[in-house]
Order: sequence, then structure tokens, then C-alpha cells
Amino acid sequence: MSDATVAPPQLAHHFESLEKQQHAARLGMWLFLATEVLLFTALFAGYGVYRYLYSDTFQQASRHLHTWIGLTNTLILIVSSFTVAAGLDQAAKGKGRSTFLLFMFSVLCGVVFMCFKAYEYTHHFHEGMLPGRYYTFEALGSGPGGAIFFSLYYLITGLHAFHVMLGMTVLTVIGLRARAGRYTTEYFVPVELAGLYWHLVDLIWIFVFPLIYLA
Amino acid sequence: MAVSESHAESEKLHHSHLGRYVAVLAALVVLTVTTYLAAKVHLPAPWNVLVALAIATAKGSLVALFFMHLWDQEGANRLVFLTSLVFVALLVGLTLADNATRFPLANPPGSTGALPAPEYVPPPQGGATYQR
Amino acid sequence: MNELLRRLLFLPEQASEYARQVDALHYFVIVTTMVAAAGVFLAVVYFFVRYRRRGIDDRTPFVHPGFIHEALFVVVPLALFLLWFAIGFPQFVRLSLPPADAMDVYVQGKKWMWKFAYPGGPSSIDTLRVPANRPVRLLITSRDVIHSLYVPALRLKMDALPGRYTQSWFEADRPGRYEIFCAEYCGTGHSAMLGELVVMPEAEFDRWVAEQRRSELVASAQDAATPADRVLPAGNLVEQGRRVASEQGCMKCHSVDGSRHIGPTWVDLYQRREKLKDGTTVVADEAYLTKSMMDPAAQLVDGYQNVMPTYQGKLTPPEVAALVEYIKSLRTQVVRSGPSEGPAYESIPRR
Amino acid sequence: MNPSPAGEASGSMHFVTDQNGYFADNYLVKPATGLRSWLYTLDHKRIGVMYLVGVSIAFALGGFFAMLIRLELLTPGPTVMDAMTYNRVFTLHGVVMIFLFMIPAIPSGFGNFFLPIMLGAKDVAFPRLNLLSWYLYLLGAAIAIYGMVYGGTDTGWTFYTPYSTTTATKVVPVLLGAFVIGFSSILTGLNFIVTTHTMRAPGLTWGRLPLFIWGIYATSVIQILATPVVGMTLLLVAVENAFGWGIFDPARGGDPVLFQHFFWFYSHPAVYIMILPAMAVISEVVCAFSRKNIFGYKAVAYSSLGIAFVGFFTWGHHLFVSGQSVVDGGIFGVLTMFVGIFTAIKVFNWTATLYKGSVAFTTPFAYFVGFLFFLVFGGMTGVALATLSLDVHWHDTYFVVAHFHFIMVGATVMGFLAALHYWLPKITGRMYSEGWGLVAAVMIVLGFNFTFIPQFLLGNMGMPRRYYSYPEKFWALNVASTAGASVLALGLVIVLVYTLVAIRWGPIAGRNPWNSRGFEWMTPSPPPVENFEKPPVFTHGPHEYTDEDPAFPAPHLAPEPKHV
Repeated sequence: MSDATVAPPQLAHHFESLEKQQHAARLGMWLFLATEVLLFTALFAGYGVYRYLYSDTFQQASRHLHTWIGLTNTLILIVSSFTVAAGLDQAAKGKGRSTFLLFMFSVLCGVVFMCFKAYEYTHHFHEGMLPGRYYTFEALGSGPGGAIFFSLYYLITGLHAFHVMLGMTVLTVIGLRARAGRYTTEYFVPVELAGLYWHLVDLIWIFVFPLIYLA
Repeated sequence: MAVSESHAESEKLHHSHLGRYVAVLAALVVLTVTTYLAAKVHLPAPWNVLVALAIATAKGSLVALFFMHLWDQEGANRLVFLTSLVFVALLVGLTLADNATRFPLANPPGSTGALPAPEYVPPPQGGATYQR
Repeated sequence: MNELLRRLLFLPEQASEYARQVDALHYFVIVTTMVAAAGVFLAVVYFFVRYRRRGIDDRTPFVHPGFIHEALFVVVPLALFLLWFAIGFPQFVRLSLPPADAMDVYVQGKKWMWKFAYPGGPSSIDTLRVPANRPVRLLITSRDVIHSLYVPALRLKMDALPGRYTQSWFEADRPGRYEIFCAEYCGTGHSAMLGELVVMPEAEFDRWVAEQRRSELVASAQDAATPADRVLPAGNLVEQGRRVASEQGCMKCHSVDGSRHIGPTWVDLYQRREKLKDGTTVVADEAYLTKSMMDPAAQLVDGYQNVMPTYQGKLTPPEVAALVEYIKSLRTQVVRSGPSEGPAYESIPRR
Repeated sequence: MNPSPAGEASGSMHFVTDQNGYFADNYLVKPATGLRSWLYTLDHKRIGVMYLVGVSIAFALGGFFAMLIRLELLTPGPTVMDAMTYNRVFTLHGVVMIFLFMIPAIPSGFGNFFLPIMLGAKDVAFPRLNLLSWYLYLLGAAIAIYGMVYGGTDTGWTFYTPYSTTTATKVVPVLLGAFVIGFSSILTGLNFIVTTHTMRAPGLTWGRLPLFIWGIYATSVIQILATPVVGMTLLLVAVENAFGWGIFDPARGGDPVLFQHFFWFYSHPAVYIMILPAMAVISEVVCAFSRKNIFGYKAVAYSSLGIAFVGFFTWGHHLFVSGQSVVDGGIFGVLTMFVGIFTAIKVFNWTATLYKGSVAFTTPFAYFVGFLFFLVFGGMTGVALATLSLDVHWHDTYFVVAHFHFIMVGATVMGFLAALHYWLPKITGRMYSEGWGLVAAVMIVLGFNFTFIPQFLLGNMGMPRRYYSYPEKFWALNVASTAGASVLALGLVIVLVYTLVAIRWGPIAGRNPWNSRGFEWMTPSPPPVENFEKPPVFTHGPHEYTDEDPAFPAPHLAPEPKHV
């Protein structure tokens, strides 16, 4: 670089300024989030169609789920989202250590979320509430809607759980880096992006909860 | 221009938003409880879902606008997210419209509005032999 | 004019008024397409000739389009396309909404054959017989994967979806025989899933239906009646074959209603691909059928016992031929007793 | 409009070229020439070149399968293979051509190479993501080809359920391969959008962007928004095929038509992923070879975005006879009419660009003429196909096959070939043989017409697609089509041969052999590693031929190509 000022260490060689680089990273992340939204869209559209076609069965099926787990998990994710947002706030002030602690709290929330999910899945396995071919649950009658509901249930919550785990990994890595003082008040865009990802996971769950548990 | 845009974005993040976050958290918790209670109220057919979805949209907007800072950002990022939502609506809307307005027998048998199942034997897995 | 354009564009015959209407739109669309493509091409050629490059460093003026240019570029094609739509969509709506007085035919696609069933009447395989000048509604379904019933002469096509019905209708006005194709890819036999549409004059069709219903009764009464009681139409190979089969006791082991008995059913036997005991397969053609009568143990169908005696010397060659013809006749129309396919057809609402 | 001060406009002027105009310290030799330096490269140009090699191999492979199909259809009955093999071959042809060639060809190949250069940037915004995208492409291709070789797939590239979930052949690897390639496509699109937004050189406003960028940008939007949906859909089919718990299975109340909705929600816009980049190339070529600014810059630029957007609203026109409701049919039918308009706008503007120009008939221009004719005919037959009552007759017949080959081969491959000839001097620094180029172009255009015009007629006669055998009345036209395909294939082989010869032994092209004023010609050929010494400053749009422009020195500085 032939710029007069010394380039900050995080500046990649092909960007002219750190601000532009961060702008690019942010835009890239938003585009990525858009693809994530559309990844889930196919499942939500499938849900919408079958909810329309088998509305009675779907309503009954959702009554056989543990609403209290859904509610608790929703609250857990909301709180974890809050701590992630607060962690970003701390990072902007250069307090890497409190960012780390807040992020770890969110990861803990994620762990609790996954535990509830695991408990729920185990319960379903025993009841025969399984997807597609393996569906043996009898309480919903012999109509075809039940197997589809549980196919969709596992696909949506499973894909979401996969994203929760990815998010936990990202938060851990970025949290550790924040504690190690890798980010400054000028450069903390990775913290921001990790937060965005976690918020998206929360955002999707906000729609999953009423559709699956309260339908 | 991109430069001023990125500058403004970074600037806004430097203000502390903690107070705002707390307010949003409170609102989200209240809305979550509301949606749970609303589901217990018995409403005529489509309304339960619509109410639940309306509340979810409100919650989602809060998360997107304040936790994800779309409120502070400009131009491209908002547009990206909005566009993706337009396409969500598009896919869900037009596929649903198809099922809702079809020749009723073309919907899966056993579903609302369709007639009882006609004879259907699923083909055996991998059975690509002549059955003639 | 219609005939000339139809032949120029290689379109098949037009067996219905609807086909002629669609073709009229077809001519309009194709002619405008060709004019547009030729127009653009000629414009390029003209510009090339007129503004050929003179030197490698030519200067050219900076040309700005006027608003009127861009508006024309949008409005002219849009108007044209919307006109196409305005003509085509009502035709499509008409095709999608059968009239209330249409006769129903149930169509079932299956790897790789078409089955047509008339409510309360006969059913047939691969041959769809319909009366001319009478609306016919097709209720189409499939037993396995998606097929698509395609009758080029009627400009009609509709997918057969497994486990549910789609509908279409037509009113053929030219008696004759027309091809039926499967248009949705369905596996190795896709291109062999051919059928035939036979449009019959109304009176002839009614006679045919009555005859089918009668022969159904005859078939169900056959066990009671003795062959000698029946008047046999001479000179009809199929009828002779039926008689020979009864006389020789073939019906003790082979069914003609599709059910499994001691031996394989004769329904659809002709051209069927049979899996043999030794694991090979054979197509049940004339040669195989004849051979099986003479030496039944040689190519035994998998799943059946070797119990059939040889008919070597018991059947004369004309009798063998008659039997083969009879078996072949069981291919295109399955004579079956009882109501036809398609539950609850009467309650199917019309839209 | 006024030319920028010399040196400002092209920082690259300081690079030293030899007396022939060949820049020795280019990206091909810097930072190193070993295989490792290519495999680990983050240079967008090298990644672009690797993509070009990859897609060319895929194109050859797909072309080979196409010839097998044409050979089999030479006679009505079995000719050289059995029905199962034939079904696998046409599936292979479709999958290879679409997922391995068409979708990445122009955006990932030429787009990677030229998008940053035209923006005056040193690289794309996320070089590592760019390399990852290339390796995902390779991985996806490997998985898909594994599936196709060991077991084969006989579903056709459309994977319609329930056929694809019940067939005995190996569908899952091909689905997963397509899924992985989809992610590669998403990453490329994401990279290009961010690059266009954030890395434009000073003075390069949106209103001055080369039209190639606009086309690639619109393509990227589709890639980002549509690909995830098909990824999920293919995954659902794979899960249903492997474990029996998908949601399309009619035996469990599923709706096979829903699969078609999901599939075409991606695959119709995917058609625009394939054609928009070709349109983008043509927008450059028509300006360069008529030495004229584009007629209606805004119209051409915005119509790309229009296609990208409205292209999403039309997927249901693939479902007119699938049991879709009449209401949806009407909605999709009328919306499809609108997407045709954007293409019409482009066609008219390209044609009008020649007006008062200085038109040179070179190989790229020959492909432009072919492209224009094929696009108009293919595009209008596409709109005709969306005319609902006509579609009922044409759906799933050879008419459809001919229509989309007019767009995919007629337009996209012509665009690809135009780009190849136009930019070969920039990418390799060497020139191809113009004589052979024109011979091949004529063969390709004529061979193409002979291949696919008979197929339009076959479709009119009613021959359904994916037919292994056919009634004898279709024979003559099938023979004509096969004959045409042979000429087309021969033309393509000639292109391959002289291109390879040119890369190794071609005459040195110099910085700007076409004397074009596209921004990519401001840097030496082949370009240096970071494209420009310092970011160029732009004071006007591309392709303005009104005055002297110091950024594009007069031709006597870069005279006739010379042999080394």
C-alpha cells in the first residue's frame, strides 16, 4: 500500500480502508443471512401447504408436543440473543473480556436449548412420533397428515438445531478471540457478524415456535 | 457512496445500545407470553394462526431492527433482508394459492376438501421391472 | 390456409374444434415470432452494411435514446405478448373446465400402460374408445409415478398424478384413430407407453358399449352354460379361440378376468414380459404362446407349478392360431365383471 | 465525457511490456508458476482461469453425451444402447451441462476474471471464499460424477418425484453433488455482489458500471436468492429416497406437485442465471465491435435487474399441465409475458447500438449475430410456451427441448464463445486465428440450426421428450437433427483445437488488439497480479468512442498482432 498512513494489521491487501472492508464484511454477512432465510423457506412453504391441506391433523399433532418446552426454549433463545447483543456493546467499548463472558452465557443457553430438544426427541421416539416411513404414532388417526407433520417437525427443528450448534461454535471461537484481545474499538466486525448469525437463529425460532407448537 | 455508508454504520455501533437492548428483551418476553396465552384462547379457524404469526412478525421485527441493527443501517443491508422476505412470501403465497384453488381431487386424498383416496399402490423400492 | 399452415408446421391432424382454435393461435404466434426474428436479423445485416468499419480508430457519435424509443421497445412487444395471453388463457380455461354433461372416462397410468374405464361399463387397456361429437371428461390418475396423457390430435395433455385425480376434457368431431403418448418421463418403458384413441361415430360407440356389457354378462354366465349351447359366429378367429379354450378346458387353470389361478392369467398375457423359473425373462409373443401349448415345461413362468399337460397332437394348427388370437384379444380390452374403477365417481363435483 | 488526465486514468501505464506488447510479469507467472501456487491461489484471475478449464471439460463431457443421445435417436428403435443406458445418458447430459457447465461457465469463469478488473479493484471482496467456491465446485462435481458412474441416475436432471424417490438407480450422490455445487454458486454470487458494492474504484458510479457488471450482478442476486431453495429441495428428495421421510411421497399424503413448485422456483430463475451472463458478454461485445456506446444504457442495465426480479414470478409456467390450479396458471402465465419484455428491451437496444457505429465483422461479432437471432427466436417461443393453451400441446415435447436449447446453446453458448474470442487476448496475451474462428462460427451457427429447427417440428408433430424409441413418422426429422449436431460438434472441436494452439503458439496480441474501450483493456495483457498499479480513476462510462482517450492509446501503440 502506498497510503501515507500505516495500514492497520487487519486490513486485507486488496481493500483501501478498514471501513470499506468492514462494510464489505457486513454486507456479505447479510447476503449470507438472506440465503439462510431462503434455505428455511422451502420447509416453511412445505409446512404452509400441508398445514392448509391437513389443518385438523396438524392442530392435533401440535397438541401432542410439549408446549412448555417450546415456550421455555423460546425464552432461552431470546435471553441468549440479548446477551449476544450486549456482548457486541462491550466489544465496541473494547472490553473483550466481558464480551467473552456474555458470549459464553449465550453458549450456555444454547446448551440448555439443545438439552431440552434432546429430551423432546427422546420422548417422541418412545411414542412413535417419527418421520415418514417410521411413523407409528396412533393418536392422530389413520389419516396421512401425521407422518408429514413429523417429517416437517424433524426437518425444521433439526435444521434449526444444526444452526444452533454452528452458532455456538462461532460464538465460542469469537468469544475466545475477544478475550485474547484480538479486537479493538476500531475493529470488532467479527463480533458483530457472529452476533448477527446468532440473532438469525433466534429469529427463525421465533417463527418456528408458534407454527409448530401453537398451530 | 459506499465510503460514507460504511462510515455511518461503524459510527452508530460505537454508541452504547444497552438500554435499548433491555427494552427489546422485555418486549420480546411479554410478546412470547402473549402468544402462548393467545393460543389458549379459542378463535375461529384461521385466526389462531394469524394472531400467532402477527405476534411472531412483531417479535422478529424487534430482533431484526434492534438486535441486528437494521434500524441503524442503511441501504444495501436492509434491502437485502427485505428482498429475501419478499421471496419468502412469494414462494409460500403462490404454492398455497395453488393448493387452495386446485381441482379439489388433485389435492392429496384425505386432505381437507379432497375426496377419499383412489386406489394407489406405491411402487416397490427400486422396482423398475415390467409389470405388464 | 389452415391446412397449408398445418402441414408447413408439421402439426398432426385436428380431431376437435378446440384443436383447430389452438392451431389458429399457433399460426399467429409462430408467424409473429418468425417475423420478429427475421426483422431483428435483417436490421443487424442492414446496420452492418450501412455502418461498416472504415478504419481501426473510427470515431462514433454518442447516441442517446429518446424516451419514445424505449417506450416503443417496451409497449410493442408487451402488447403483443398480452394479446397472445388474452387469446390463450380463455382457451386454457375452457380446456380445464369440463361441461356438466360430459361423459366420464377414468384413465389410469401405470408403468407402462394406460387403462381406461367407463363408469358401469367396460374397461380397456391402451385403447380409449369415445363417441364423436359428445364431450368426454377424463379423470386421470396414476398407480406409480407421474405419467402424462398426451393426445396430439386433440392438442390435449394432462399429467397423471399418483393417488389423486386431474381432469381434462375434449369433444372429438372426426372419427378415426389417433395416437396417445405418455409425455412425462416414467422410466425405461416411457417411450413404449403408447395408446390409441378411437373416435367412433356415436351410434357405433353405443353399439360397442352395449356389446361389451353383454359379453360381460356372457363371460360371467359362462361357467353355467355349456359350450354346445352357444351359437358360434363362424369365421371369427377370436370367437373360435374362445370356443376352443372352453372345449379343451383351458379355463380350468387360466383365468380371463385377470385373477391368478393354477396357471397365469391370459389377460394382458400377450406381449407381457414373464420372469421364468430359471431367472431369465421372455416376452410372451406368438412363438412363446404356441411353444407353451406344445411343451409347457420348457419355459415355465416363475411361481407356477409344472402341471400343464402338453397339447401336442391335441390341437390342430388352426385351433392353436385361434387360441393365440383369443389371448391377444384379451390384451386391449379386459372383460371384467363388476363395477369399473374409480370410486365415488358420481359424487365428483364439477368446477 | 471528457477523458481523464493520462496516468490517472490508467495506473497500469507504468507497467513495462516488451516491444510486442506482451506483459511478462503477469498473473500467470507471478507469484510463482508451480502447481501449488495455482492450487492455493487467491488471485481472482487464476481462479477464473481454473473455472474456465473446469467448465470447458464439463462442456466437452456434456457434448459427448449429447452426441450419444443423437446417435441413439438416429433410428426409431434401439440403435446403440438399451433404454436404461439411454435414460442415464440424457440425465448425465442434463446434469453435466446445467450444473457443471452452464451455471458456472460465464459468471464463475469470465466473471471472476473480469469483474474486479472492470471495477478497477485488485481482487474480489473475499478471495478466500472465492477459492472455497472453486473447491466446492470440484467437490460437488466429483460427488455427482461418482454417482453417475457408479450406478448412474435415470431421472432426468429435473428429479421429479416420486420417480426419483423410487428408482433403483443412485440418485442420492447426484443430488448431493448438485447441492454442494449450489453452495459454490451462492458463494460466488455473494462475493460478486459485495465486490460490486464496495470495491468500485474512485469515480466508478453505478451509472458508469460496464454492462457486463450489471449482468453479472443481476445473476448473483438470483444465485443468492434461488439456490438455497433448490438446495433444500434436493436434500428433501435425497432424504426421501434414502430414508423414506420426505414430504413429497404420495403414499403418505405428500404432494408431488409441491416438489415441482420448489424445483422450478429455483430452476426457472436458474435459466436466467445461465442467460444473463451471456447477455452481459454480448453487451460488451456489441459495443466493442461497433465502436459505439450502448443505445440505452439504463434500459439495458435495469432490464438485467428486471429479469432477475420478475424471473422469480414465473416458475409456475412449467406446471400448466401438472395439476396446478387454473388460477395459478393464469397468474404465472401473465407474469411470464412481462419477463419477456426485459429481453425484448435488450434485443432492441443491442440492435440500435449498431446505428451510426463502425461495425467490424470479427469472430465475436459473428457470435453476436448468431446470439441475437437465437435469442429472439428462442425467447419468443418461450413466451409462446407460456401462452397456456399452446403449452398444453407443446409441454414435454421436442418443441420445449428445441426452445430451451435455442436459449441455452443458441444464446448462452454463443455468449460463451463470444467471450472466449473477445477476451482470449486479454487472458492469455495471445491471439487466435481469425480465419479459423470465422469458419468455426459459421459451422456452429449453421449446425445449430440444423440440429434444433427439426426438433421444433418434431415437437409440433407431438414427439415427447426423453423418448428412447419413437414411431417411424418422426424418423426423417431425427436424422436431420443428428446430422446438424455432427456439424455443430465438429465446429466446436475446431474451436477447441485453434484455441489450444493459440494459447501456446498464437501471435502476441498486445494490450488492446480490438482497440476496444471496455475498462478491462486499460491494463496490460495478460494482466499483472493486482490488475492495476494503483486504482484507476474513472471520469466517464465504458465504450465511449467520441474522442481521443489517453486510457486507450491509439492503435499504433498496439499495432497488428505479431508473431514472437
